[in-house]
Amino acid sequence: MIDHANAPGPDGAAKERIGVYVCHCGSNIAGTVDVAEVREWAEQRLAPDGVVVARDYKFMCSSLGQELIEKDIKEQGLTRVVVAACSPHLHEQTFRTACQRANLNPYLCELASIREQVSWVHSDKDAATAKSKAVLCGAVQRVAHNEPLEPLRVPIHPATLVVGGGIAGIQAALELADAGHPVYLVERQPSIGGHMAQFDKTFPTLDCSACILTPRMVSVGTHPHITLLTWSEVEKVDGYVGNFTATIRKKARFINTDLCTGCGICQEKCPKRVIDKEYEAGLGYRKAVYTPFPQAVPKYPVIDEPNCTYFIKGKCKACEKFCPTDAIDFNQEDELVTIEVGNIVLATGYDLFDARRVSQYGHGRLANVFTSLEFERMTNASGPTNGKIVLRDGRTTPTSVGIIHCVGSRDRNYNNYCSSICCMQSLKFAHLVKERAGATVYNFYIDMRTTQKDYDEFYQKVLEEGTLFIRGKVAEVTDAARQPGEEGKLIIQAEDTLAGKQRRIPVDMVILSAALEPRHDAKAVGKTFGISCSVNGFFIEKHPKLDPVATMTEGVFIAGCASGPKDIPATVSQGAAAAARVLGRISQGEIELEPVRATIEEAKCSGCRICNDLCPFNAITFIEERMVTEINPALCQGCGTCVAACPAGAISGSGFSNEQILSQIDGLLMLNVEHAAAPAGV
Amino acid sequence: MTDQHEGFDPVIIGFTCNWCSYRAADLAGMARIKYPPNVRLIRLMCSGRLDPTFALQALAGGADGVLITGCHPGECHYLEQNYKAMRRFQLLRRTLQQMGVEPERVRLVWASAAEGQQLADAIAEMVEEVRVLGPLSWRGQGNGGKLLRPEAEEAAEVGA
Amino acid sequence: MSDKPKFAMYWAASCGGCEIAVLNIGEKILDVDANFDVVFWPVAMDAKYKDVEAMADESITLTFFNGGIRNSENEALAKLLRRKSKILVSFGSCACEGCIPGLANFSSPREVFDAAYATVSTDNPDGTRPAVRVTVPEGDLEIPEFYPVLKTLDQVVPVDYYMPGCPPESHQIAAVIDLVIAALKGEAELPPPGATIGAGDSTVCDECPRTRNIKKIKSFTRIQDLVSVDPELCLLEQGIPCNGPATRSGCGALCPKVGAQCIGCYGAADGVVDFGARLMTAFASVIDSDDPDDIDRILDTLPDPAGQFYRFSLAGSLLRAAKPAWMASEESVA
Amino acid sequence: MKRITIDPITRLEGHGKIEIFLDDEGDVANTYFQVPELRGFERFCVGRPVEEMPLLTNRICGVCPEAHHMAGAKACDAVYKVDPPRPAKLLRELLYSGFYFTDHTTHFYALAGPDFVMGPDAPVAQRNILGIIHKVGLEIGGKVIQARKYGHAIVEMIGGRKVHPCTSIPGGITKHLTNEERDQILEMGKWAVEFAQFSLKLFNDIVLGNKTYVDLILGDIYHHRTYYIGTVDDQNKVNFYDGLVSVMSPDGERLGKYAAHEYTDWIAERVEPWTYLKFPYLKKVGWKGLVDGKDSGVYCATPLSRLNAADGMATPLAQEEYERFYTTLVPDKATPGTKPIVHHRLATHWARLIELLYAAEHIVELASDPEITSDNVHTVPTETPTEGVGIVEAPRGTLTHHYWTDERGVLTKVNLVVGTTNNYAPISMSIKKAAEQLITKGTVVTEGMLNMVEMAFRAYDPCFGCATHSLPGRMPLQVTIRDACGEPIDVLKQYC
Repeated sequence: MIDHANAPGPDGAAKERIGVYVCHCGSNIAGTVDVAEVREWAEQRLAPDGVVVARDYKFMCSSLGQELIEKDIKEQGLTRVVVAACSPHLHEQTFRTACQRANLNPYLCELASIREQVSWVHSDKDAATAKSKAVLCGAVQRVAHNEPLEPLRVPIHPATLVVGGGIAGIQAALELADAGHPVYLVERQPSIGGHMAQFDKTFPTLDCSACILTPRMVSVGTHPHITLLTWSEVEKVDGYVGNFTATIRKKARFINTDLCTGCGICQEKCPKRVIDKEYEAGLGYRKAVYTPFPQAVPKYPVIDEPNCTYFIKGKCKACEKFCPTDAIDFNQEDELVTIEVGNIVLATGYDLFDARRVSQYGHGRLANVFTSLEFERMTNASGPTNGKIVLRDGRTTPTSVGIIHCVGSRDRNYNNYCSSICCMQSLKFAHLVKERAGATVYNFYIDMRTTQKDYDEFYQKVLEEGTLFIRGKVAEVTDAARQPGEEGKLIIQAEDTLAGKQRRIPVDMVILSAALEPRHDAKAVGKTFGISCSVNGFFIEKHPKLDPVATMTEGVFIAGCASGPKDIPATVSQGAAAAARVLGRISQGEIELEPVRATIEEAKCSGCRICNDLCPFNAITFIEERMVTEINPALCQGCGTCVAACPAGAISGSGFSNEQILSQIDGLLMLNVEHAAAPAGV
Repeated sequence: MTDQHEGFDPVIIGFTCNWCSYRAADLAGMARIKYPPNVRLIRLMCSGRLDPTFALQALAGGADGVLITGCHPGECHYLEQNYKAMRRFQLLRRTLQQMGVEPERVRLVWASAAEGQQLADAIAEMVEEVRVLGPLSWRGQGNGGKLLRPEAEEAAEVGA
Repeated sequence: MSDKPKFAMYWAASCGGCEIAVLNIGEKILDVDANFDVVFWPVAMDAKYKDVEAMADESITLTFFNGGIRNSENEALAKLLRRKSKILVSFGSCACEGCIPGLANFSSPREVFDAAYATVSTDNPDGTRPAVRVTVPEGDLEIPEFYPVLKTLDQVVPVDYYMPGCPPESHQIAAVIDLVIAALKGEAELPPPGATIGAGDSTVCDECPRTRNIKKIKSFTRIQDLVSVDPELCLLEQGIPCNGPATRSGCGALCPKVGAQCIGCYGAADGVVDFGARLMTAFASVIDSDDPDDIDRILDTLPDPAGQFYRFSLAGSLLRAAKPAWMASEESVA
Repeated sequence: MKRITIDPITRLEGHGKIEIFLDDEGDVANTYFQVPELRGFERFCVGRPVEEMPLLTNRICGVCPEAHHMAGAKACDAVYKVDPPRPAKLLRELLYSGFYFTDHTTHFYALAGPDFVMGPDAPVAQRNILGIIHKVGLEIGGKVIQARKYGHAIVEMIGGRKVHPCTSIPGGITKHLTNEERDQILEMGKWAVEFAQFSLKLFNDIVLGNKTYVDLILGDIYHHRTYYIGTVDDQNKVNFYDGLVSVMSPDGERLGKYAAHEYTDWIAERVEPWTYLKFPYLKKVGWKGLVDGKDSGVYCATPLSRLNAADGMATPLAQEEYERFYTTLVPDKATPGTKPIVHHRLATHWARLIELLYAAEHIVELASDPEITSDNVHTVPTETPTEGVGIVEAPRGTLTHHYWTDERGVLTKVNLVVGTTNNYAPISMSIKKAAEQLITKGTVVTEGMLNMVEMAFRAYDPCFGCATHSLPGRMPLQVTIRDACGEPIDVLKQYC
């Protein structure tokens, strides 16, 4: 039953002693609200609710105004304070600190916003004054139910878990390790390096990707502070900021890494050739036992169980026969390791858009339609064609090449967003084709986006090289010749929006600049780590501009393409930024958490499990043994959704309790003041 | 219809999310956007905190309407809690309709921190529509009409 | 009369089930007889209003009051017994929250009359309606007028304890009687005024043997439409709108145990302001969709939300009655 | 004109108020029995899902919730045009027999018993069940409590709860019976048969063995020649749960039998402005006001009526008693083609005990049925719900539930003809007759007269809020005697 917030007990004395302070804010409030009347009204009509002193002052937030409050707390023995002034987002902290100085718990102070919500938005002085009274009345009713709260302090474990061994993860790991803190770097693939390891040249400088990446990979592999867990995946994360426990599955390599020297003999001897869909994007072959690429880190190969003859037929073991160090171990099994970390950096990267989905562009149907990644491998000196640009037949050099931008990006049917790297990548391709095949190059683009340092210069350069640019979306790519000169060619049908006409351009080769998409399992991964994905499917930052590498979950950070398409420089700086945020936490040693959070009264909890699916931060867990639900205070973010949901009323939310809010409602409706006026019910 | 409720000035209780709609209200203030003074706002951390009890308490207490606001779908500060607010709201509104409360009196408005104008417009619109509907019949029934113990009763009278 | 503590039990607008429940405590009834002077219990013994009126204020130690307040006479007796009783127990769902008869608060008295006196089997060509005062050849006849809105006991007088249930389970009644007897002997503490007695602090799920998981509902199911009810699994998870999660424990989950959904007769758990709101938010929480239209589709499978949530507690809820009833009450007050 | 007001404690439900107007000679000019009882179920059930009706209508009466539960369930079956599997029907009927056993026991020992065992004019203090126990021995008290326990135990085993059972749903029932439960019920059933026989013996010895009582029973005060209705099986034997409603004329000719859905062809309810309760009557005969006889549509629905409307009882022992009942009370042979009819209201108590025996025997029968423990207890409805009527015999008369729903099975209209309502007219007549006999010029109205009026009530066991229906319950009465100016000259109170 909700009583009048602070109705006097039998002795006639209110439970709390409340001080009310009405701010003029110069003329900001006083200009529209009769401040003196509000104060006087509060003094008289709200006395029964515990108001013992009410003052108004020009600027409550000024040091003099604050001293006024502190003085009253000390001399009048106030137990609650209400300041009717501006929005709490402006000065709540100010007045709470003032209370703290006077040894009153800061959470026993309430603000009534009569500036943003009254004087600035209403012009009628009577109406504004009346509403001010209501707003103040609500705050007084509420504050009587406020409870002293203490912020939660949790220590920070110095180790960090970095998920994803692409350039973002590598960068973050190195920054942290170089600072002297232990890092666990978990990579799903047999080697770190990520997409960058597949590229040949990087725009706009055209320096070799391997040359700049490999050294970083090596230092990761050899770093004393970095524990590298490749061919591994994070299965489960428990705990909260500063104290996470992660369970990681190390998939069986069937290679004893203690014995393996990475000599590569097993790969020579292995009789089974497998099309390399991952690293070579399907253009080349690898063995059933393999390292993705020569400079792989770590150097140890893995045996590809589904393709290994021994695992299929039960005999072969060629690798075992020839291994000089007996490192092959067909009986090896998955291994679960659990680690303690204080923070987590998710650098899980992106998936490349499957160009076959745009069937009219013919990838997978028309032999000489390539995706950007296929082309990257083709141009790579150590790639399947040793860097030669040829058609699928592996011999013929194309004389004309069409490059289509925005395949799967900026397209209502697939992804609305811009993948941000395709323009530059396509320009890079155009340049490489010219350089290595001397072919005519057509670029089909919607808008040319070359915004970063030296990007547009690169664009100019490619223009000068004579690449032809056609502004417009490609309708289709077909091999159906309609007019002479089209036979045996791929015809690109597109609208030239500059020339304002349809065009058919016959070429030998088509390259599709496919979109960067969220990892197919991003949602599941997000759930594991208690963060969620935007409508596009990328992880959501805490704030897109001001806090781009943090998430809503304390202690979990994101870097690189996991939060959206980025080029290498942006990705690297995010890796470093995430590391910097983690370092900040570590050097704090402990972290303070807002005390606004939910708690369950176990005696009342019936274990109905209604609330169990409501918390996106995994703060709610069901204890089978006792058939009750528990809330982890450090994981709880204080949104109050479970409080509002509990059918038994067993969950309460500090700072925003039912009592506080219900009394505020009664106060806003002035039930306590006009109680006599209201009929006692029929 | 309107003349029937001559001089009727509705009171509406509004619930706001600390991260979006409450800031939208602040923004409206900073931009000096004017809207009718009939809505009195309460700040919650999230629209997900909105317990239907709050809406009922407001109506029983004499409010003529209840305005629930939160972040746009997909933009919840707490990831997805505004969806839960949406489910509750839809069920609350159905239930209240059976109780004779017109749907116009109970509404859900999404307002990001940038949408001060939109929030002000939504408020103005609602106030006018509720004004046309006229007053609700619940007049300060408060806590379901329960009586306190005699001493508390007297005290309450003193308080009045 | 001996100096034993005095006991009274009275029914206002009730169905008599509470009395049956008290009779069902069997031999315990003799303990009542042994420890109390039963001074007023119309159903069981002879006593007159004027006897009660003659008693000194607060001279009745314990009074069980069941039934809702439907008319002025119910209210008069409630006030009388409040004055005469030290401990007034709001006994049973009707007195505590209005119970099923409280569903009448969805409608105005006029609507109730029109429904009752115009049924297919009614022979009423000139639309006769009963009236409070009627003149017959021999003189005037009167029948009491009843309130447009059924009220709970604590809406007309302050109540010391609440004893929920429709009806309260006999073993709970026995326990309460034992407690009071012990307290009178100084062997036990009475709970603080306003407390709920003879029931649990948690909700029915606490006593329900069915297994529970995380709940996600794509549509609700009417019990008769369920081809086979899983005897082990939580009914709500099978789509059956079971009120167990929000309904106060104490009955022993009788209905779910026999495959029938909890309909909520024990009211809300401790400290809850509005029972219906708890059910509302519980059901909303298990809806498995983020799309407004899909949510509407799912809610369509719950044909009567207000009735589902306020089946027993409408009169005792925050709103207490639907708008038509309040309109009527405002008229009749005027 | 002088008027007498008999006014029980004013409760909304169960409140009966009697106005007796005397003419200037001091003879009874007219009597009005008013019931200010309006539940409004017909209104507030609209909008509810139909499957809730067996649960909602329970709460019409806490003494006979089982009756409403059953009528509701059967109406639901009809609404969905679904036929529950046989085991489900057996279970419902078993539950119902258990209930009848408890209910009839309570009524005989708590209410009717005292009048006969102690005598109608015995001191109030003794005229209650404790008095009986003192007179005929303590162990009876134990037996009575035992009997109530057993009946409730059966109800709870099948219905899930002692009061307000919850298991019957459209198309059947939610819970089947385990073998253990069946064995227990069988045991209780056998005990129940003995108890019923014992009760009949008690009645035989104490009542029929006592001339004054027999005269009282056969006396004219409690004699009304009305129609009688009651549900019978295809053998025209009394049945509580299912069958057709047989309508019997005062002369013992069967007017016909009607099925649930035909009830509106037979029954109509009269509205009078001075009471909330409606007066049902036989449409085919017509409303002639509160008078008895062959031409008046007034009918009666009680244990006595059920015996009168039937040709016998479905169980052997009960059948024996049935025959003894008629040979004793209607010695002279009935005219051929008709059956003997007992019009003496007080004989209802005997009839009730015969039903008690039948219920007990039936419990044993049902519990012995091999299918009673089958788990095939529910048929999922497939038809679109529309409209349906369910009828059962409540202890206090034929109970009719009539529902209309939309295609979702949500109620759009409800009609209830509640057990006690059936007897409103005859009760009013009994009151008038009792008044006429007992109040004549210069008669001083005495407490005895009050009890006589009461006994008139109690024969019907009226359930106006079931006030008159528990431990040693009595219809509370107040008689106000006013002189010609309407000034009270004497007030006789009993129970306030």
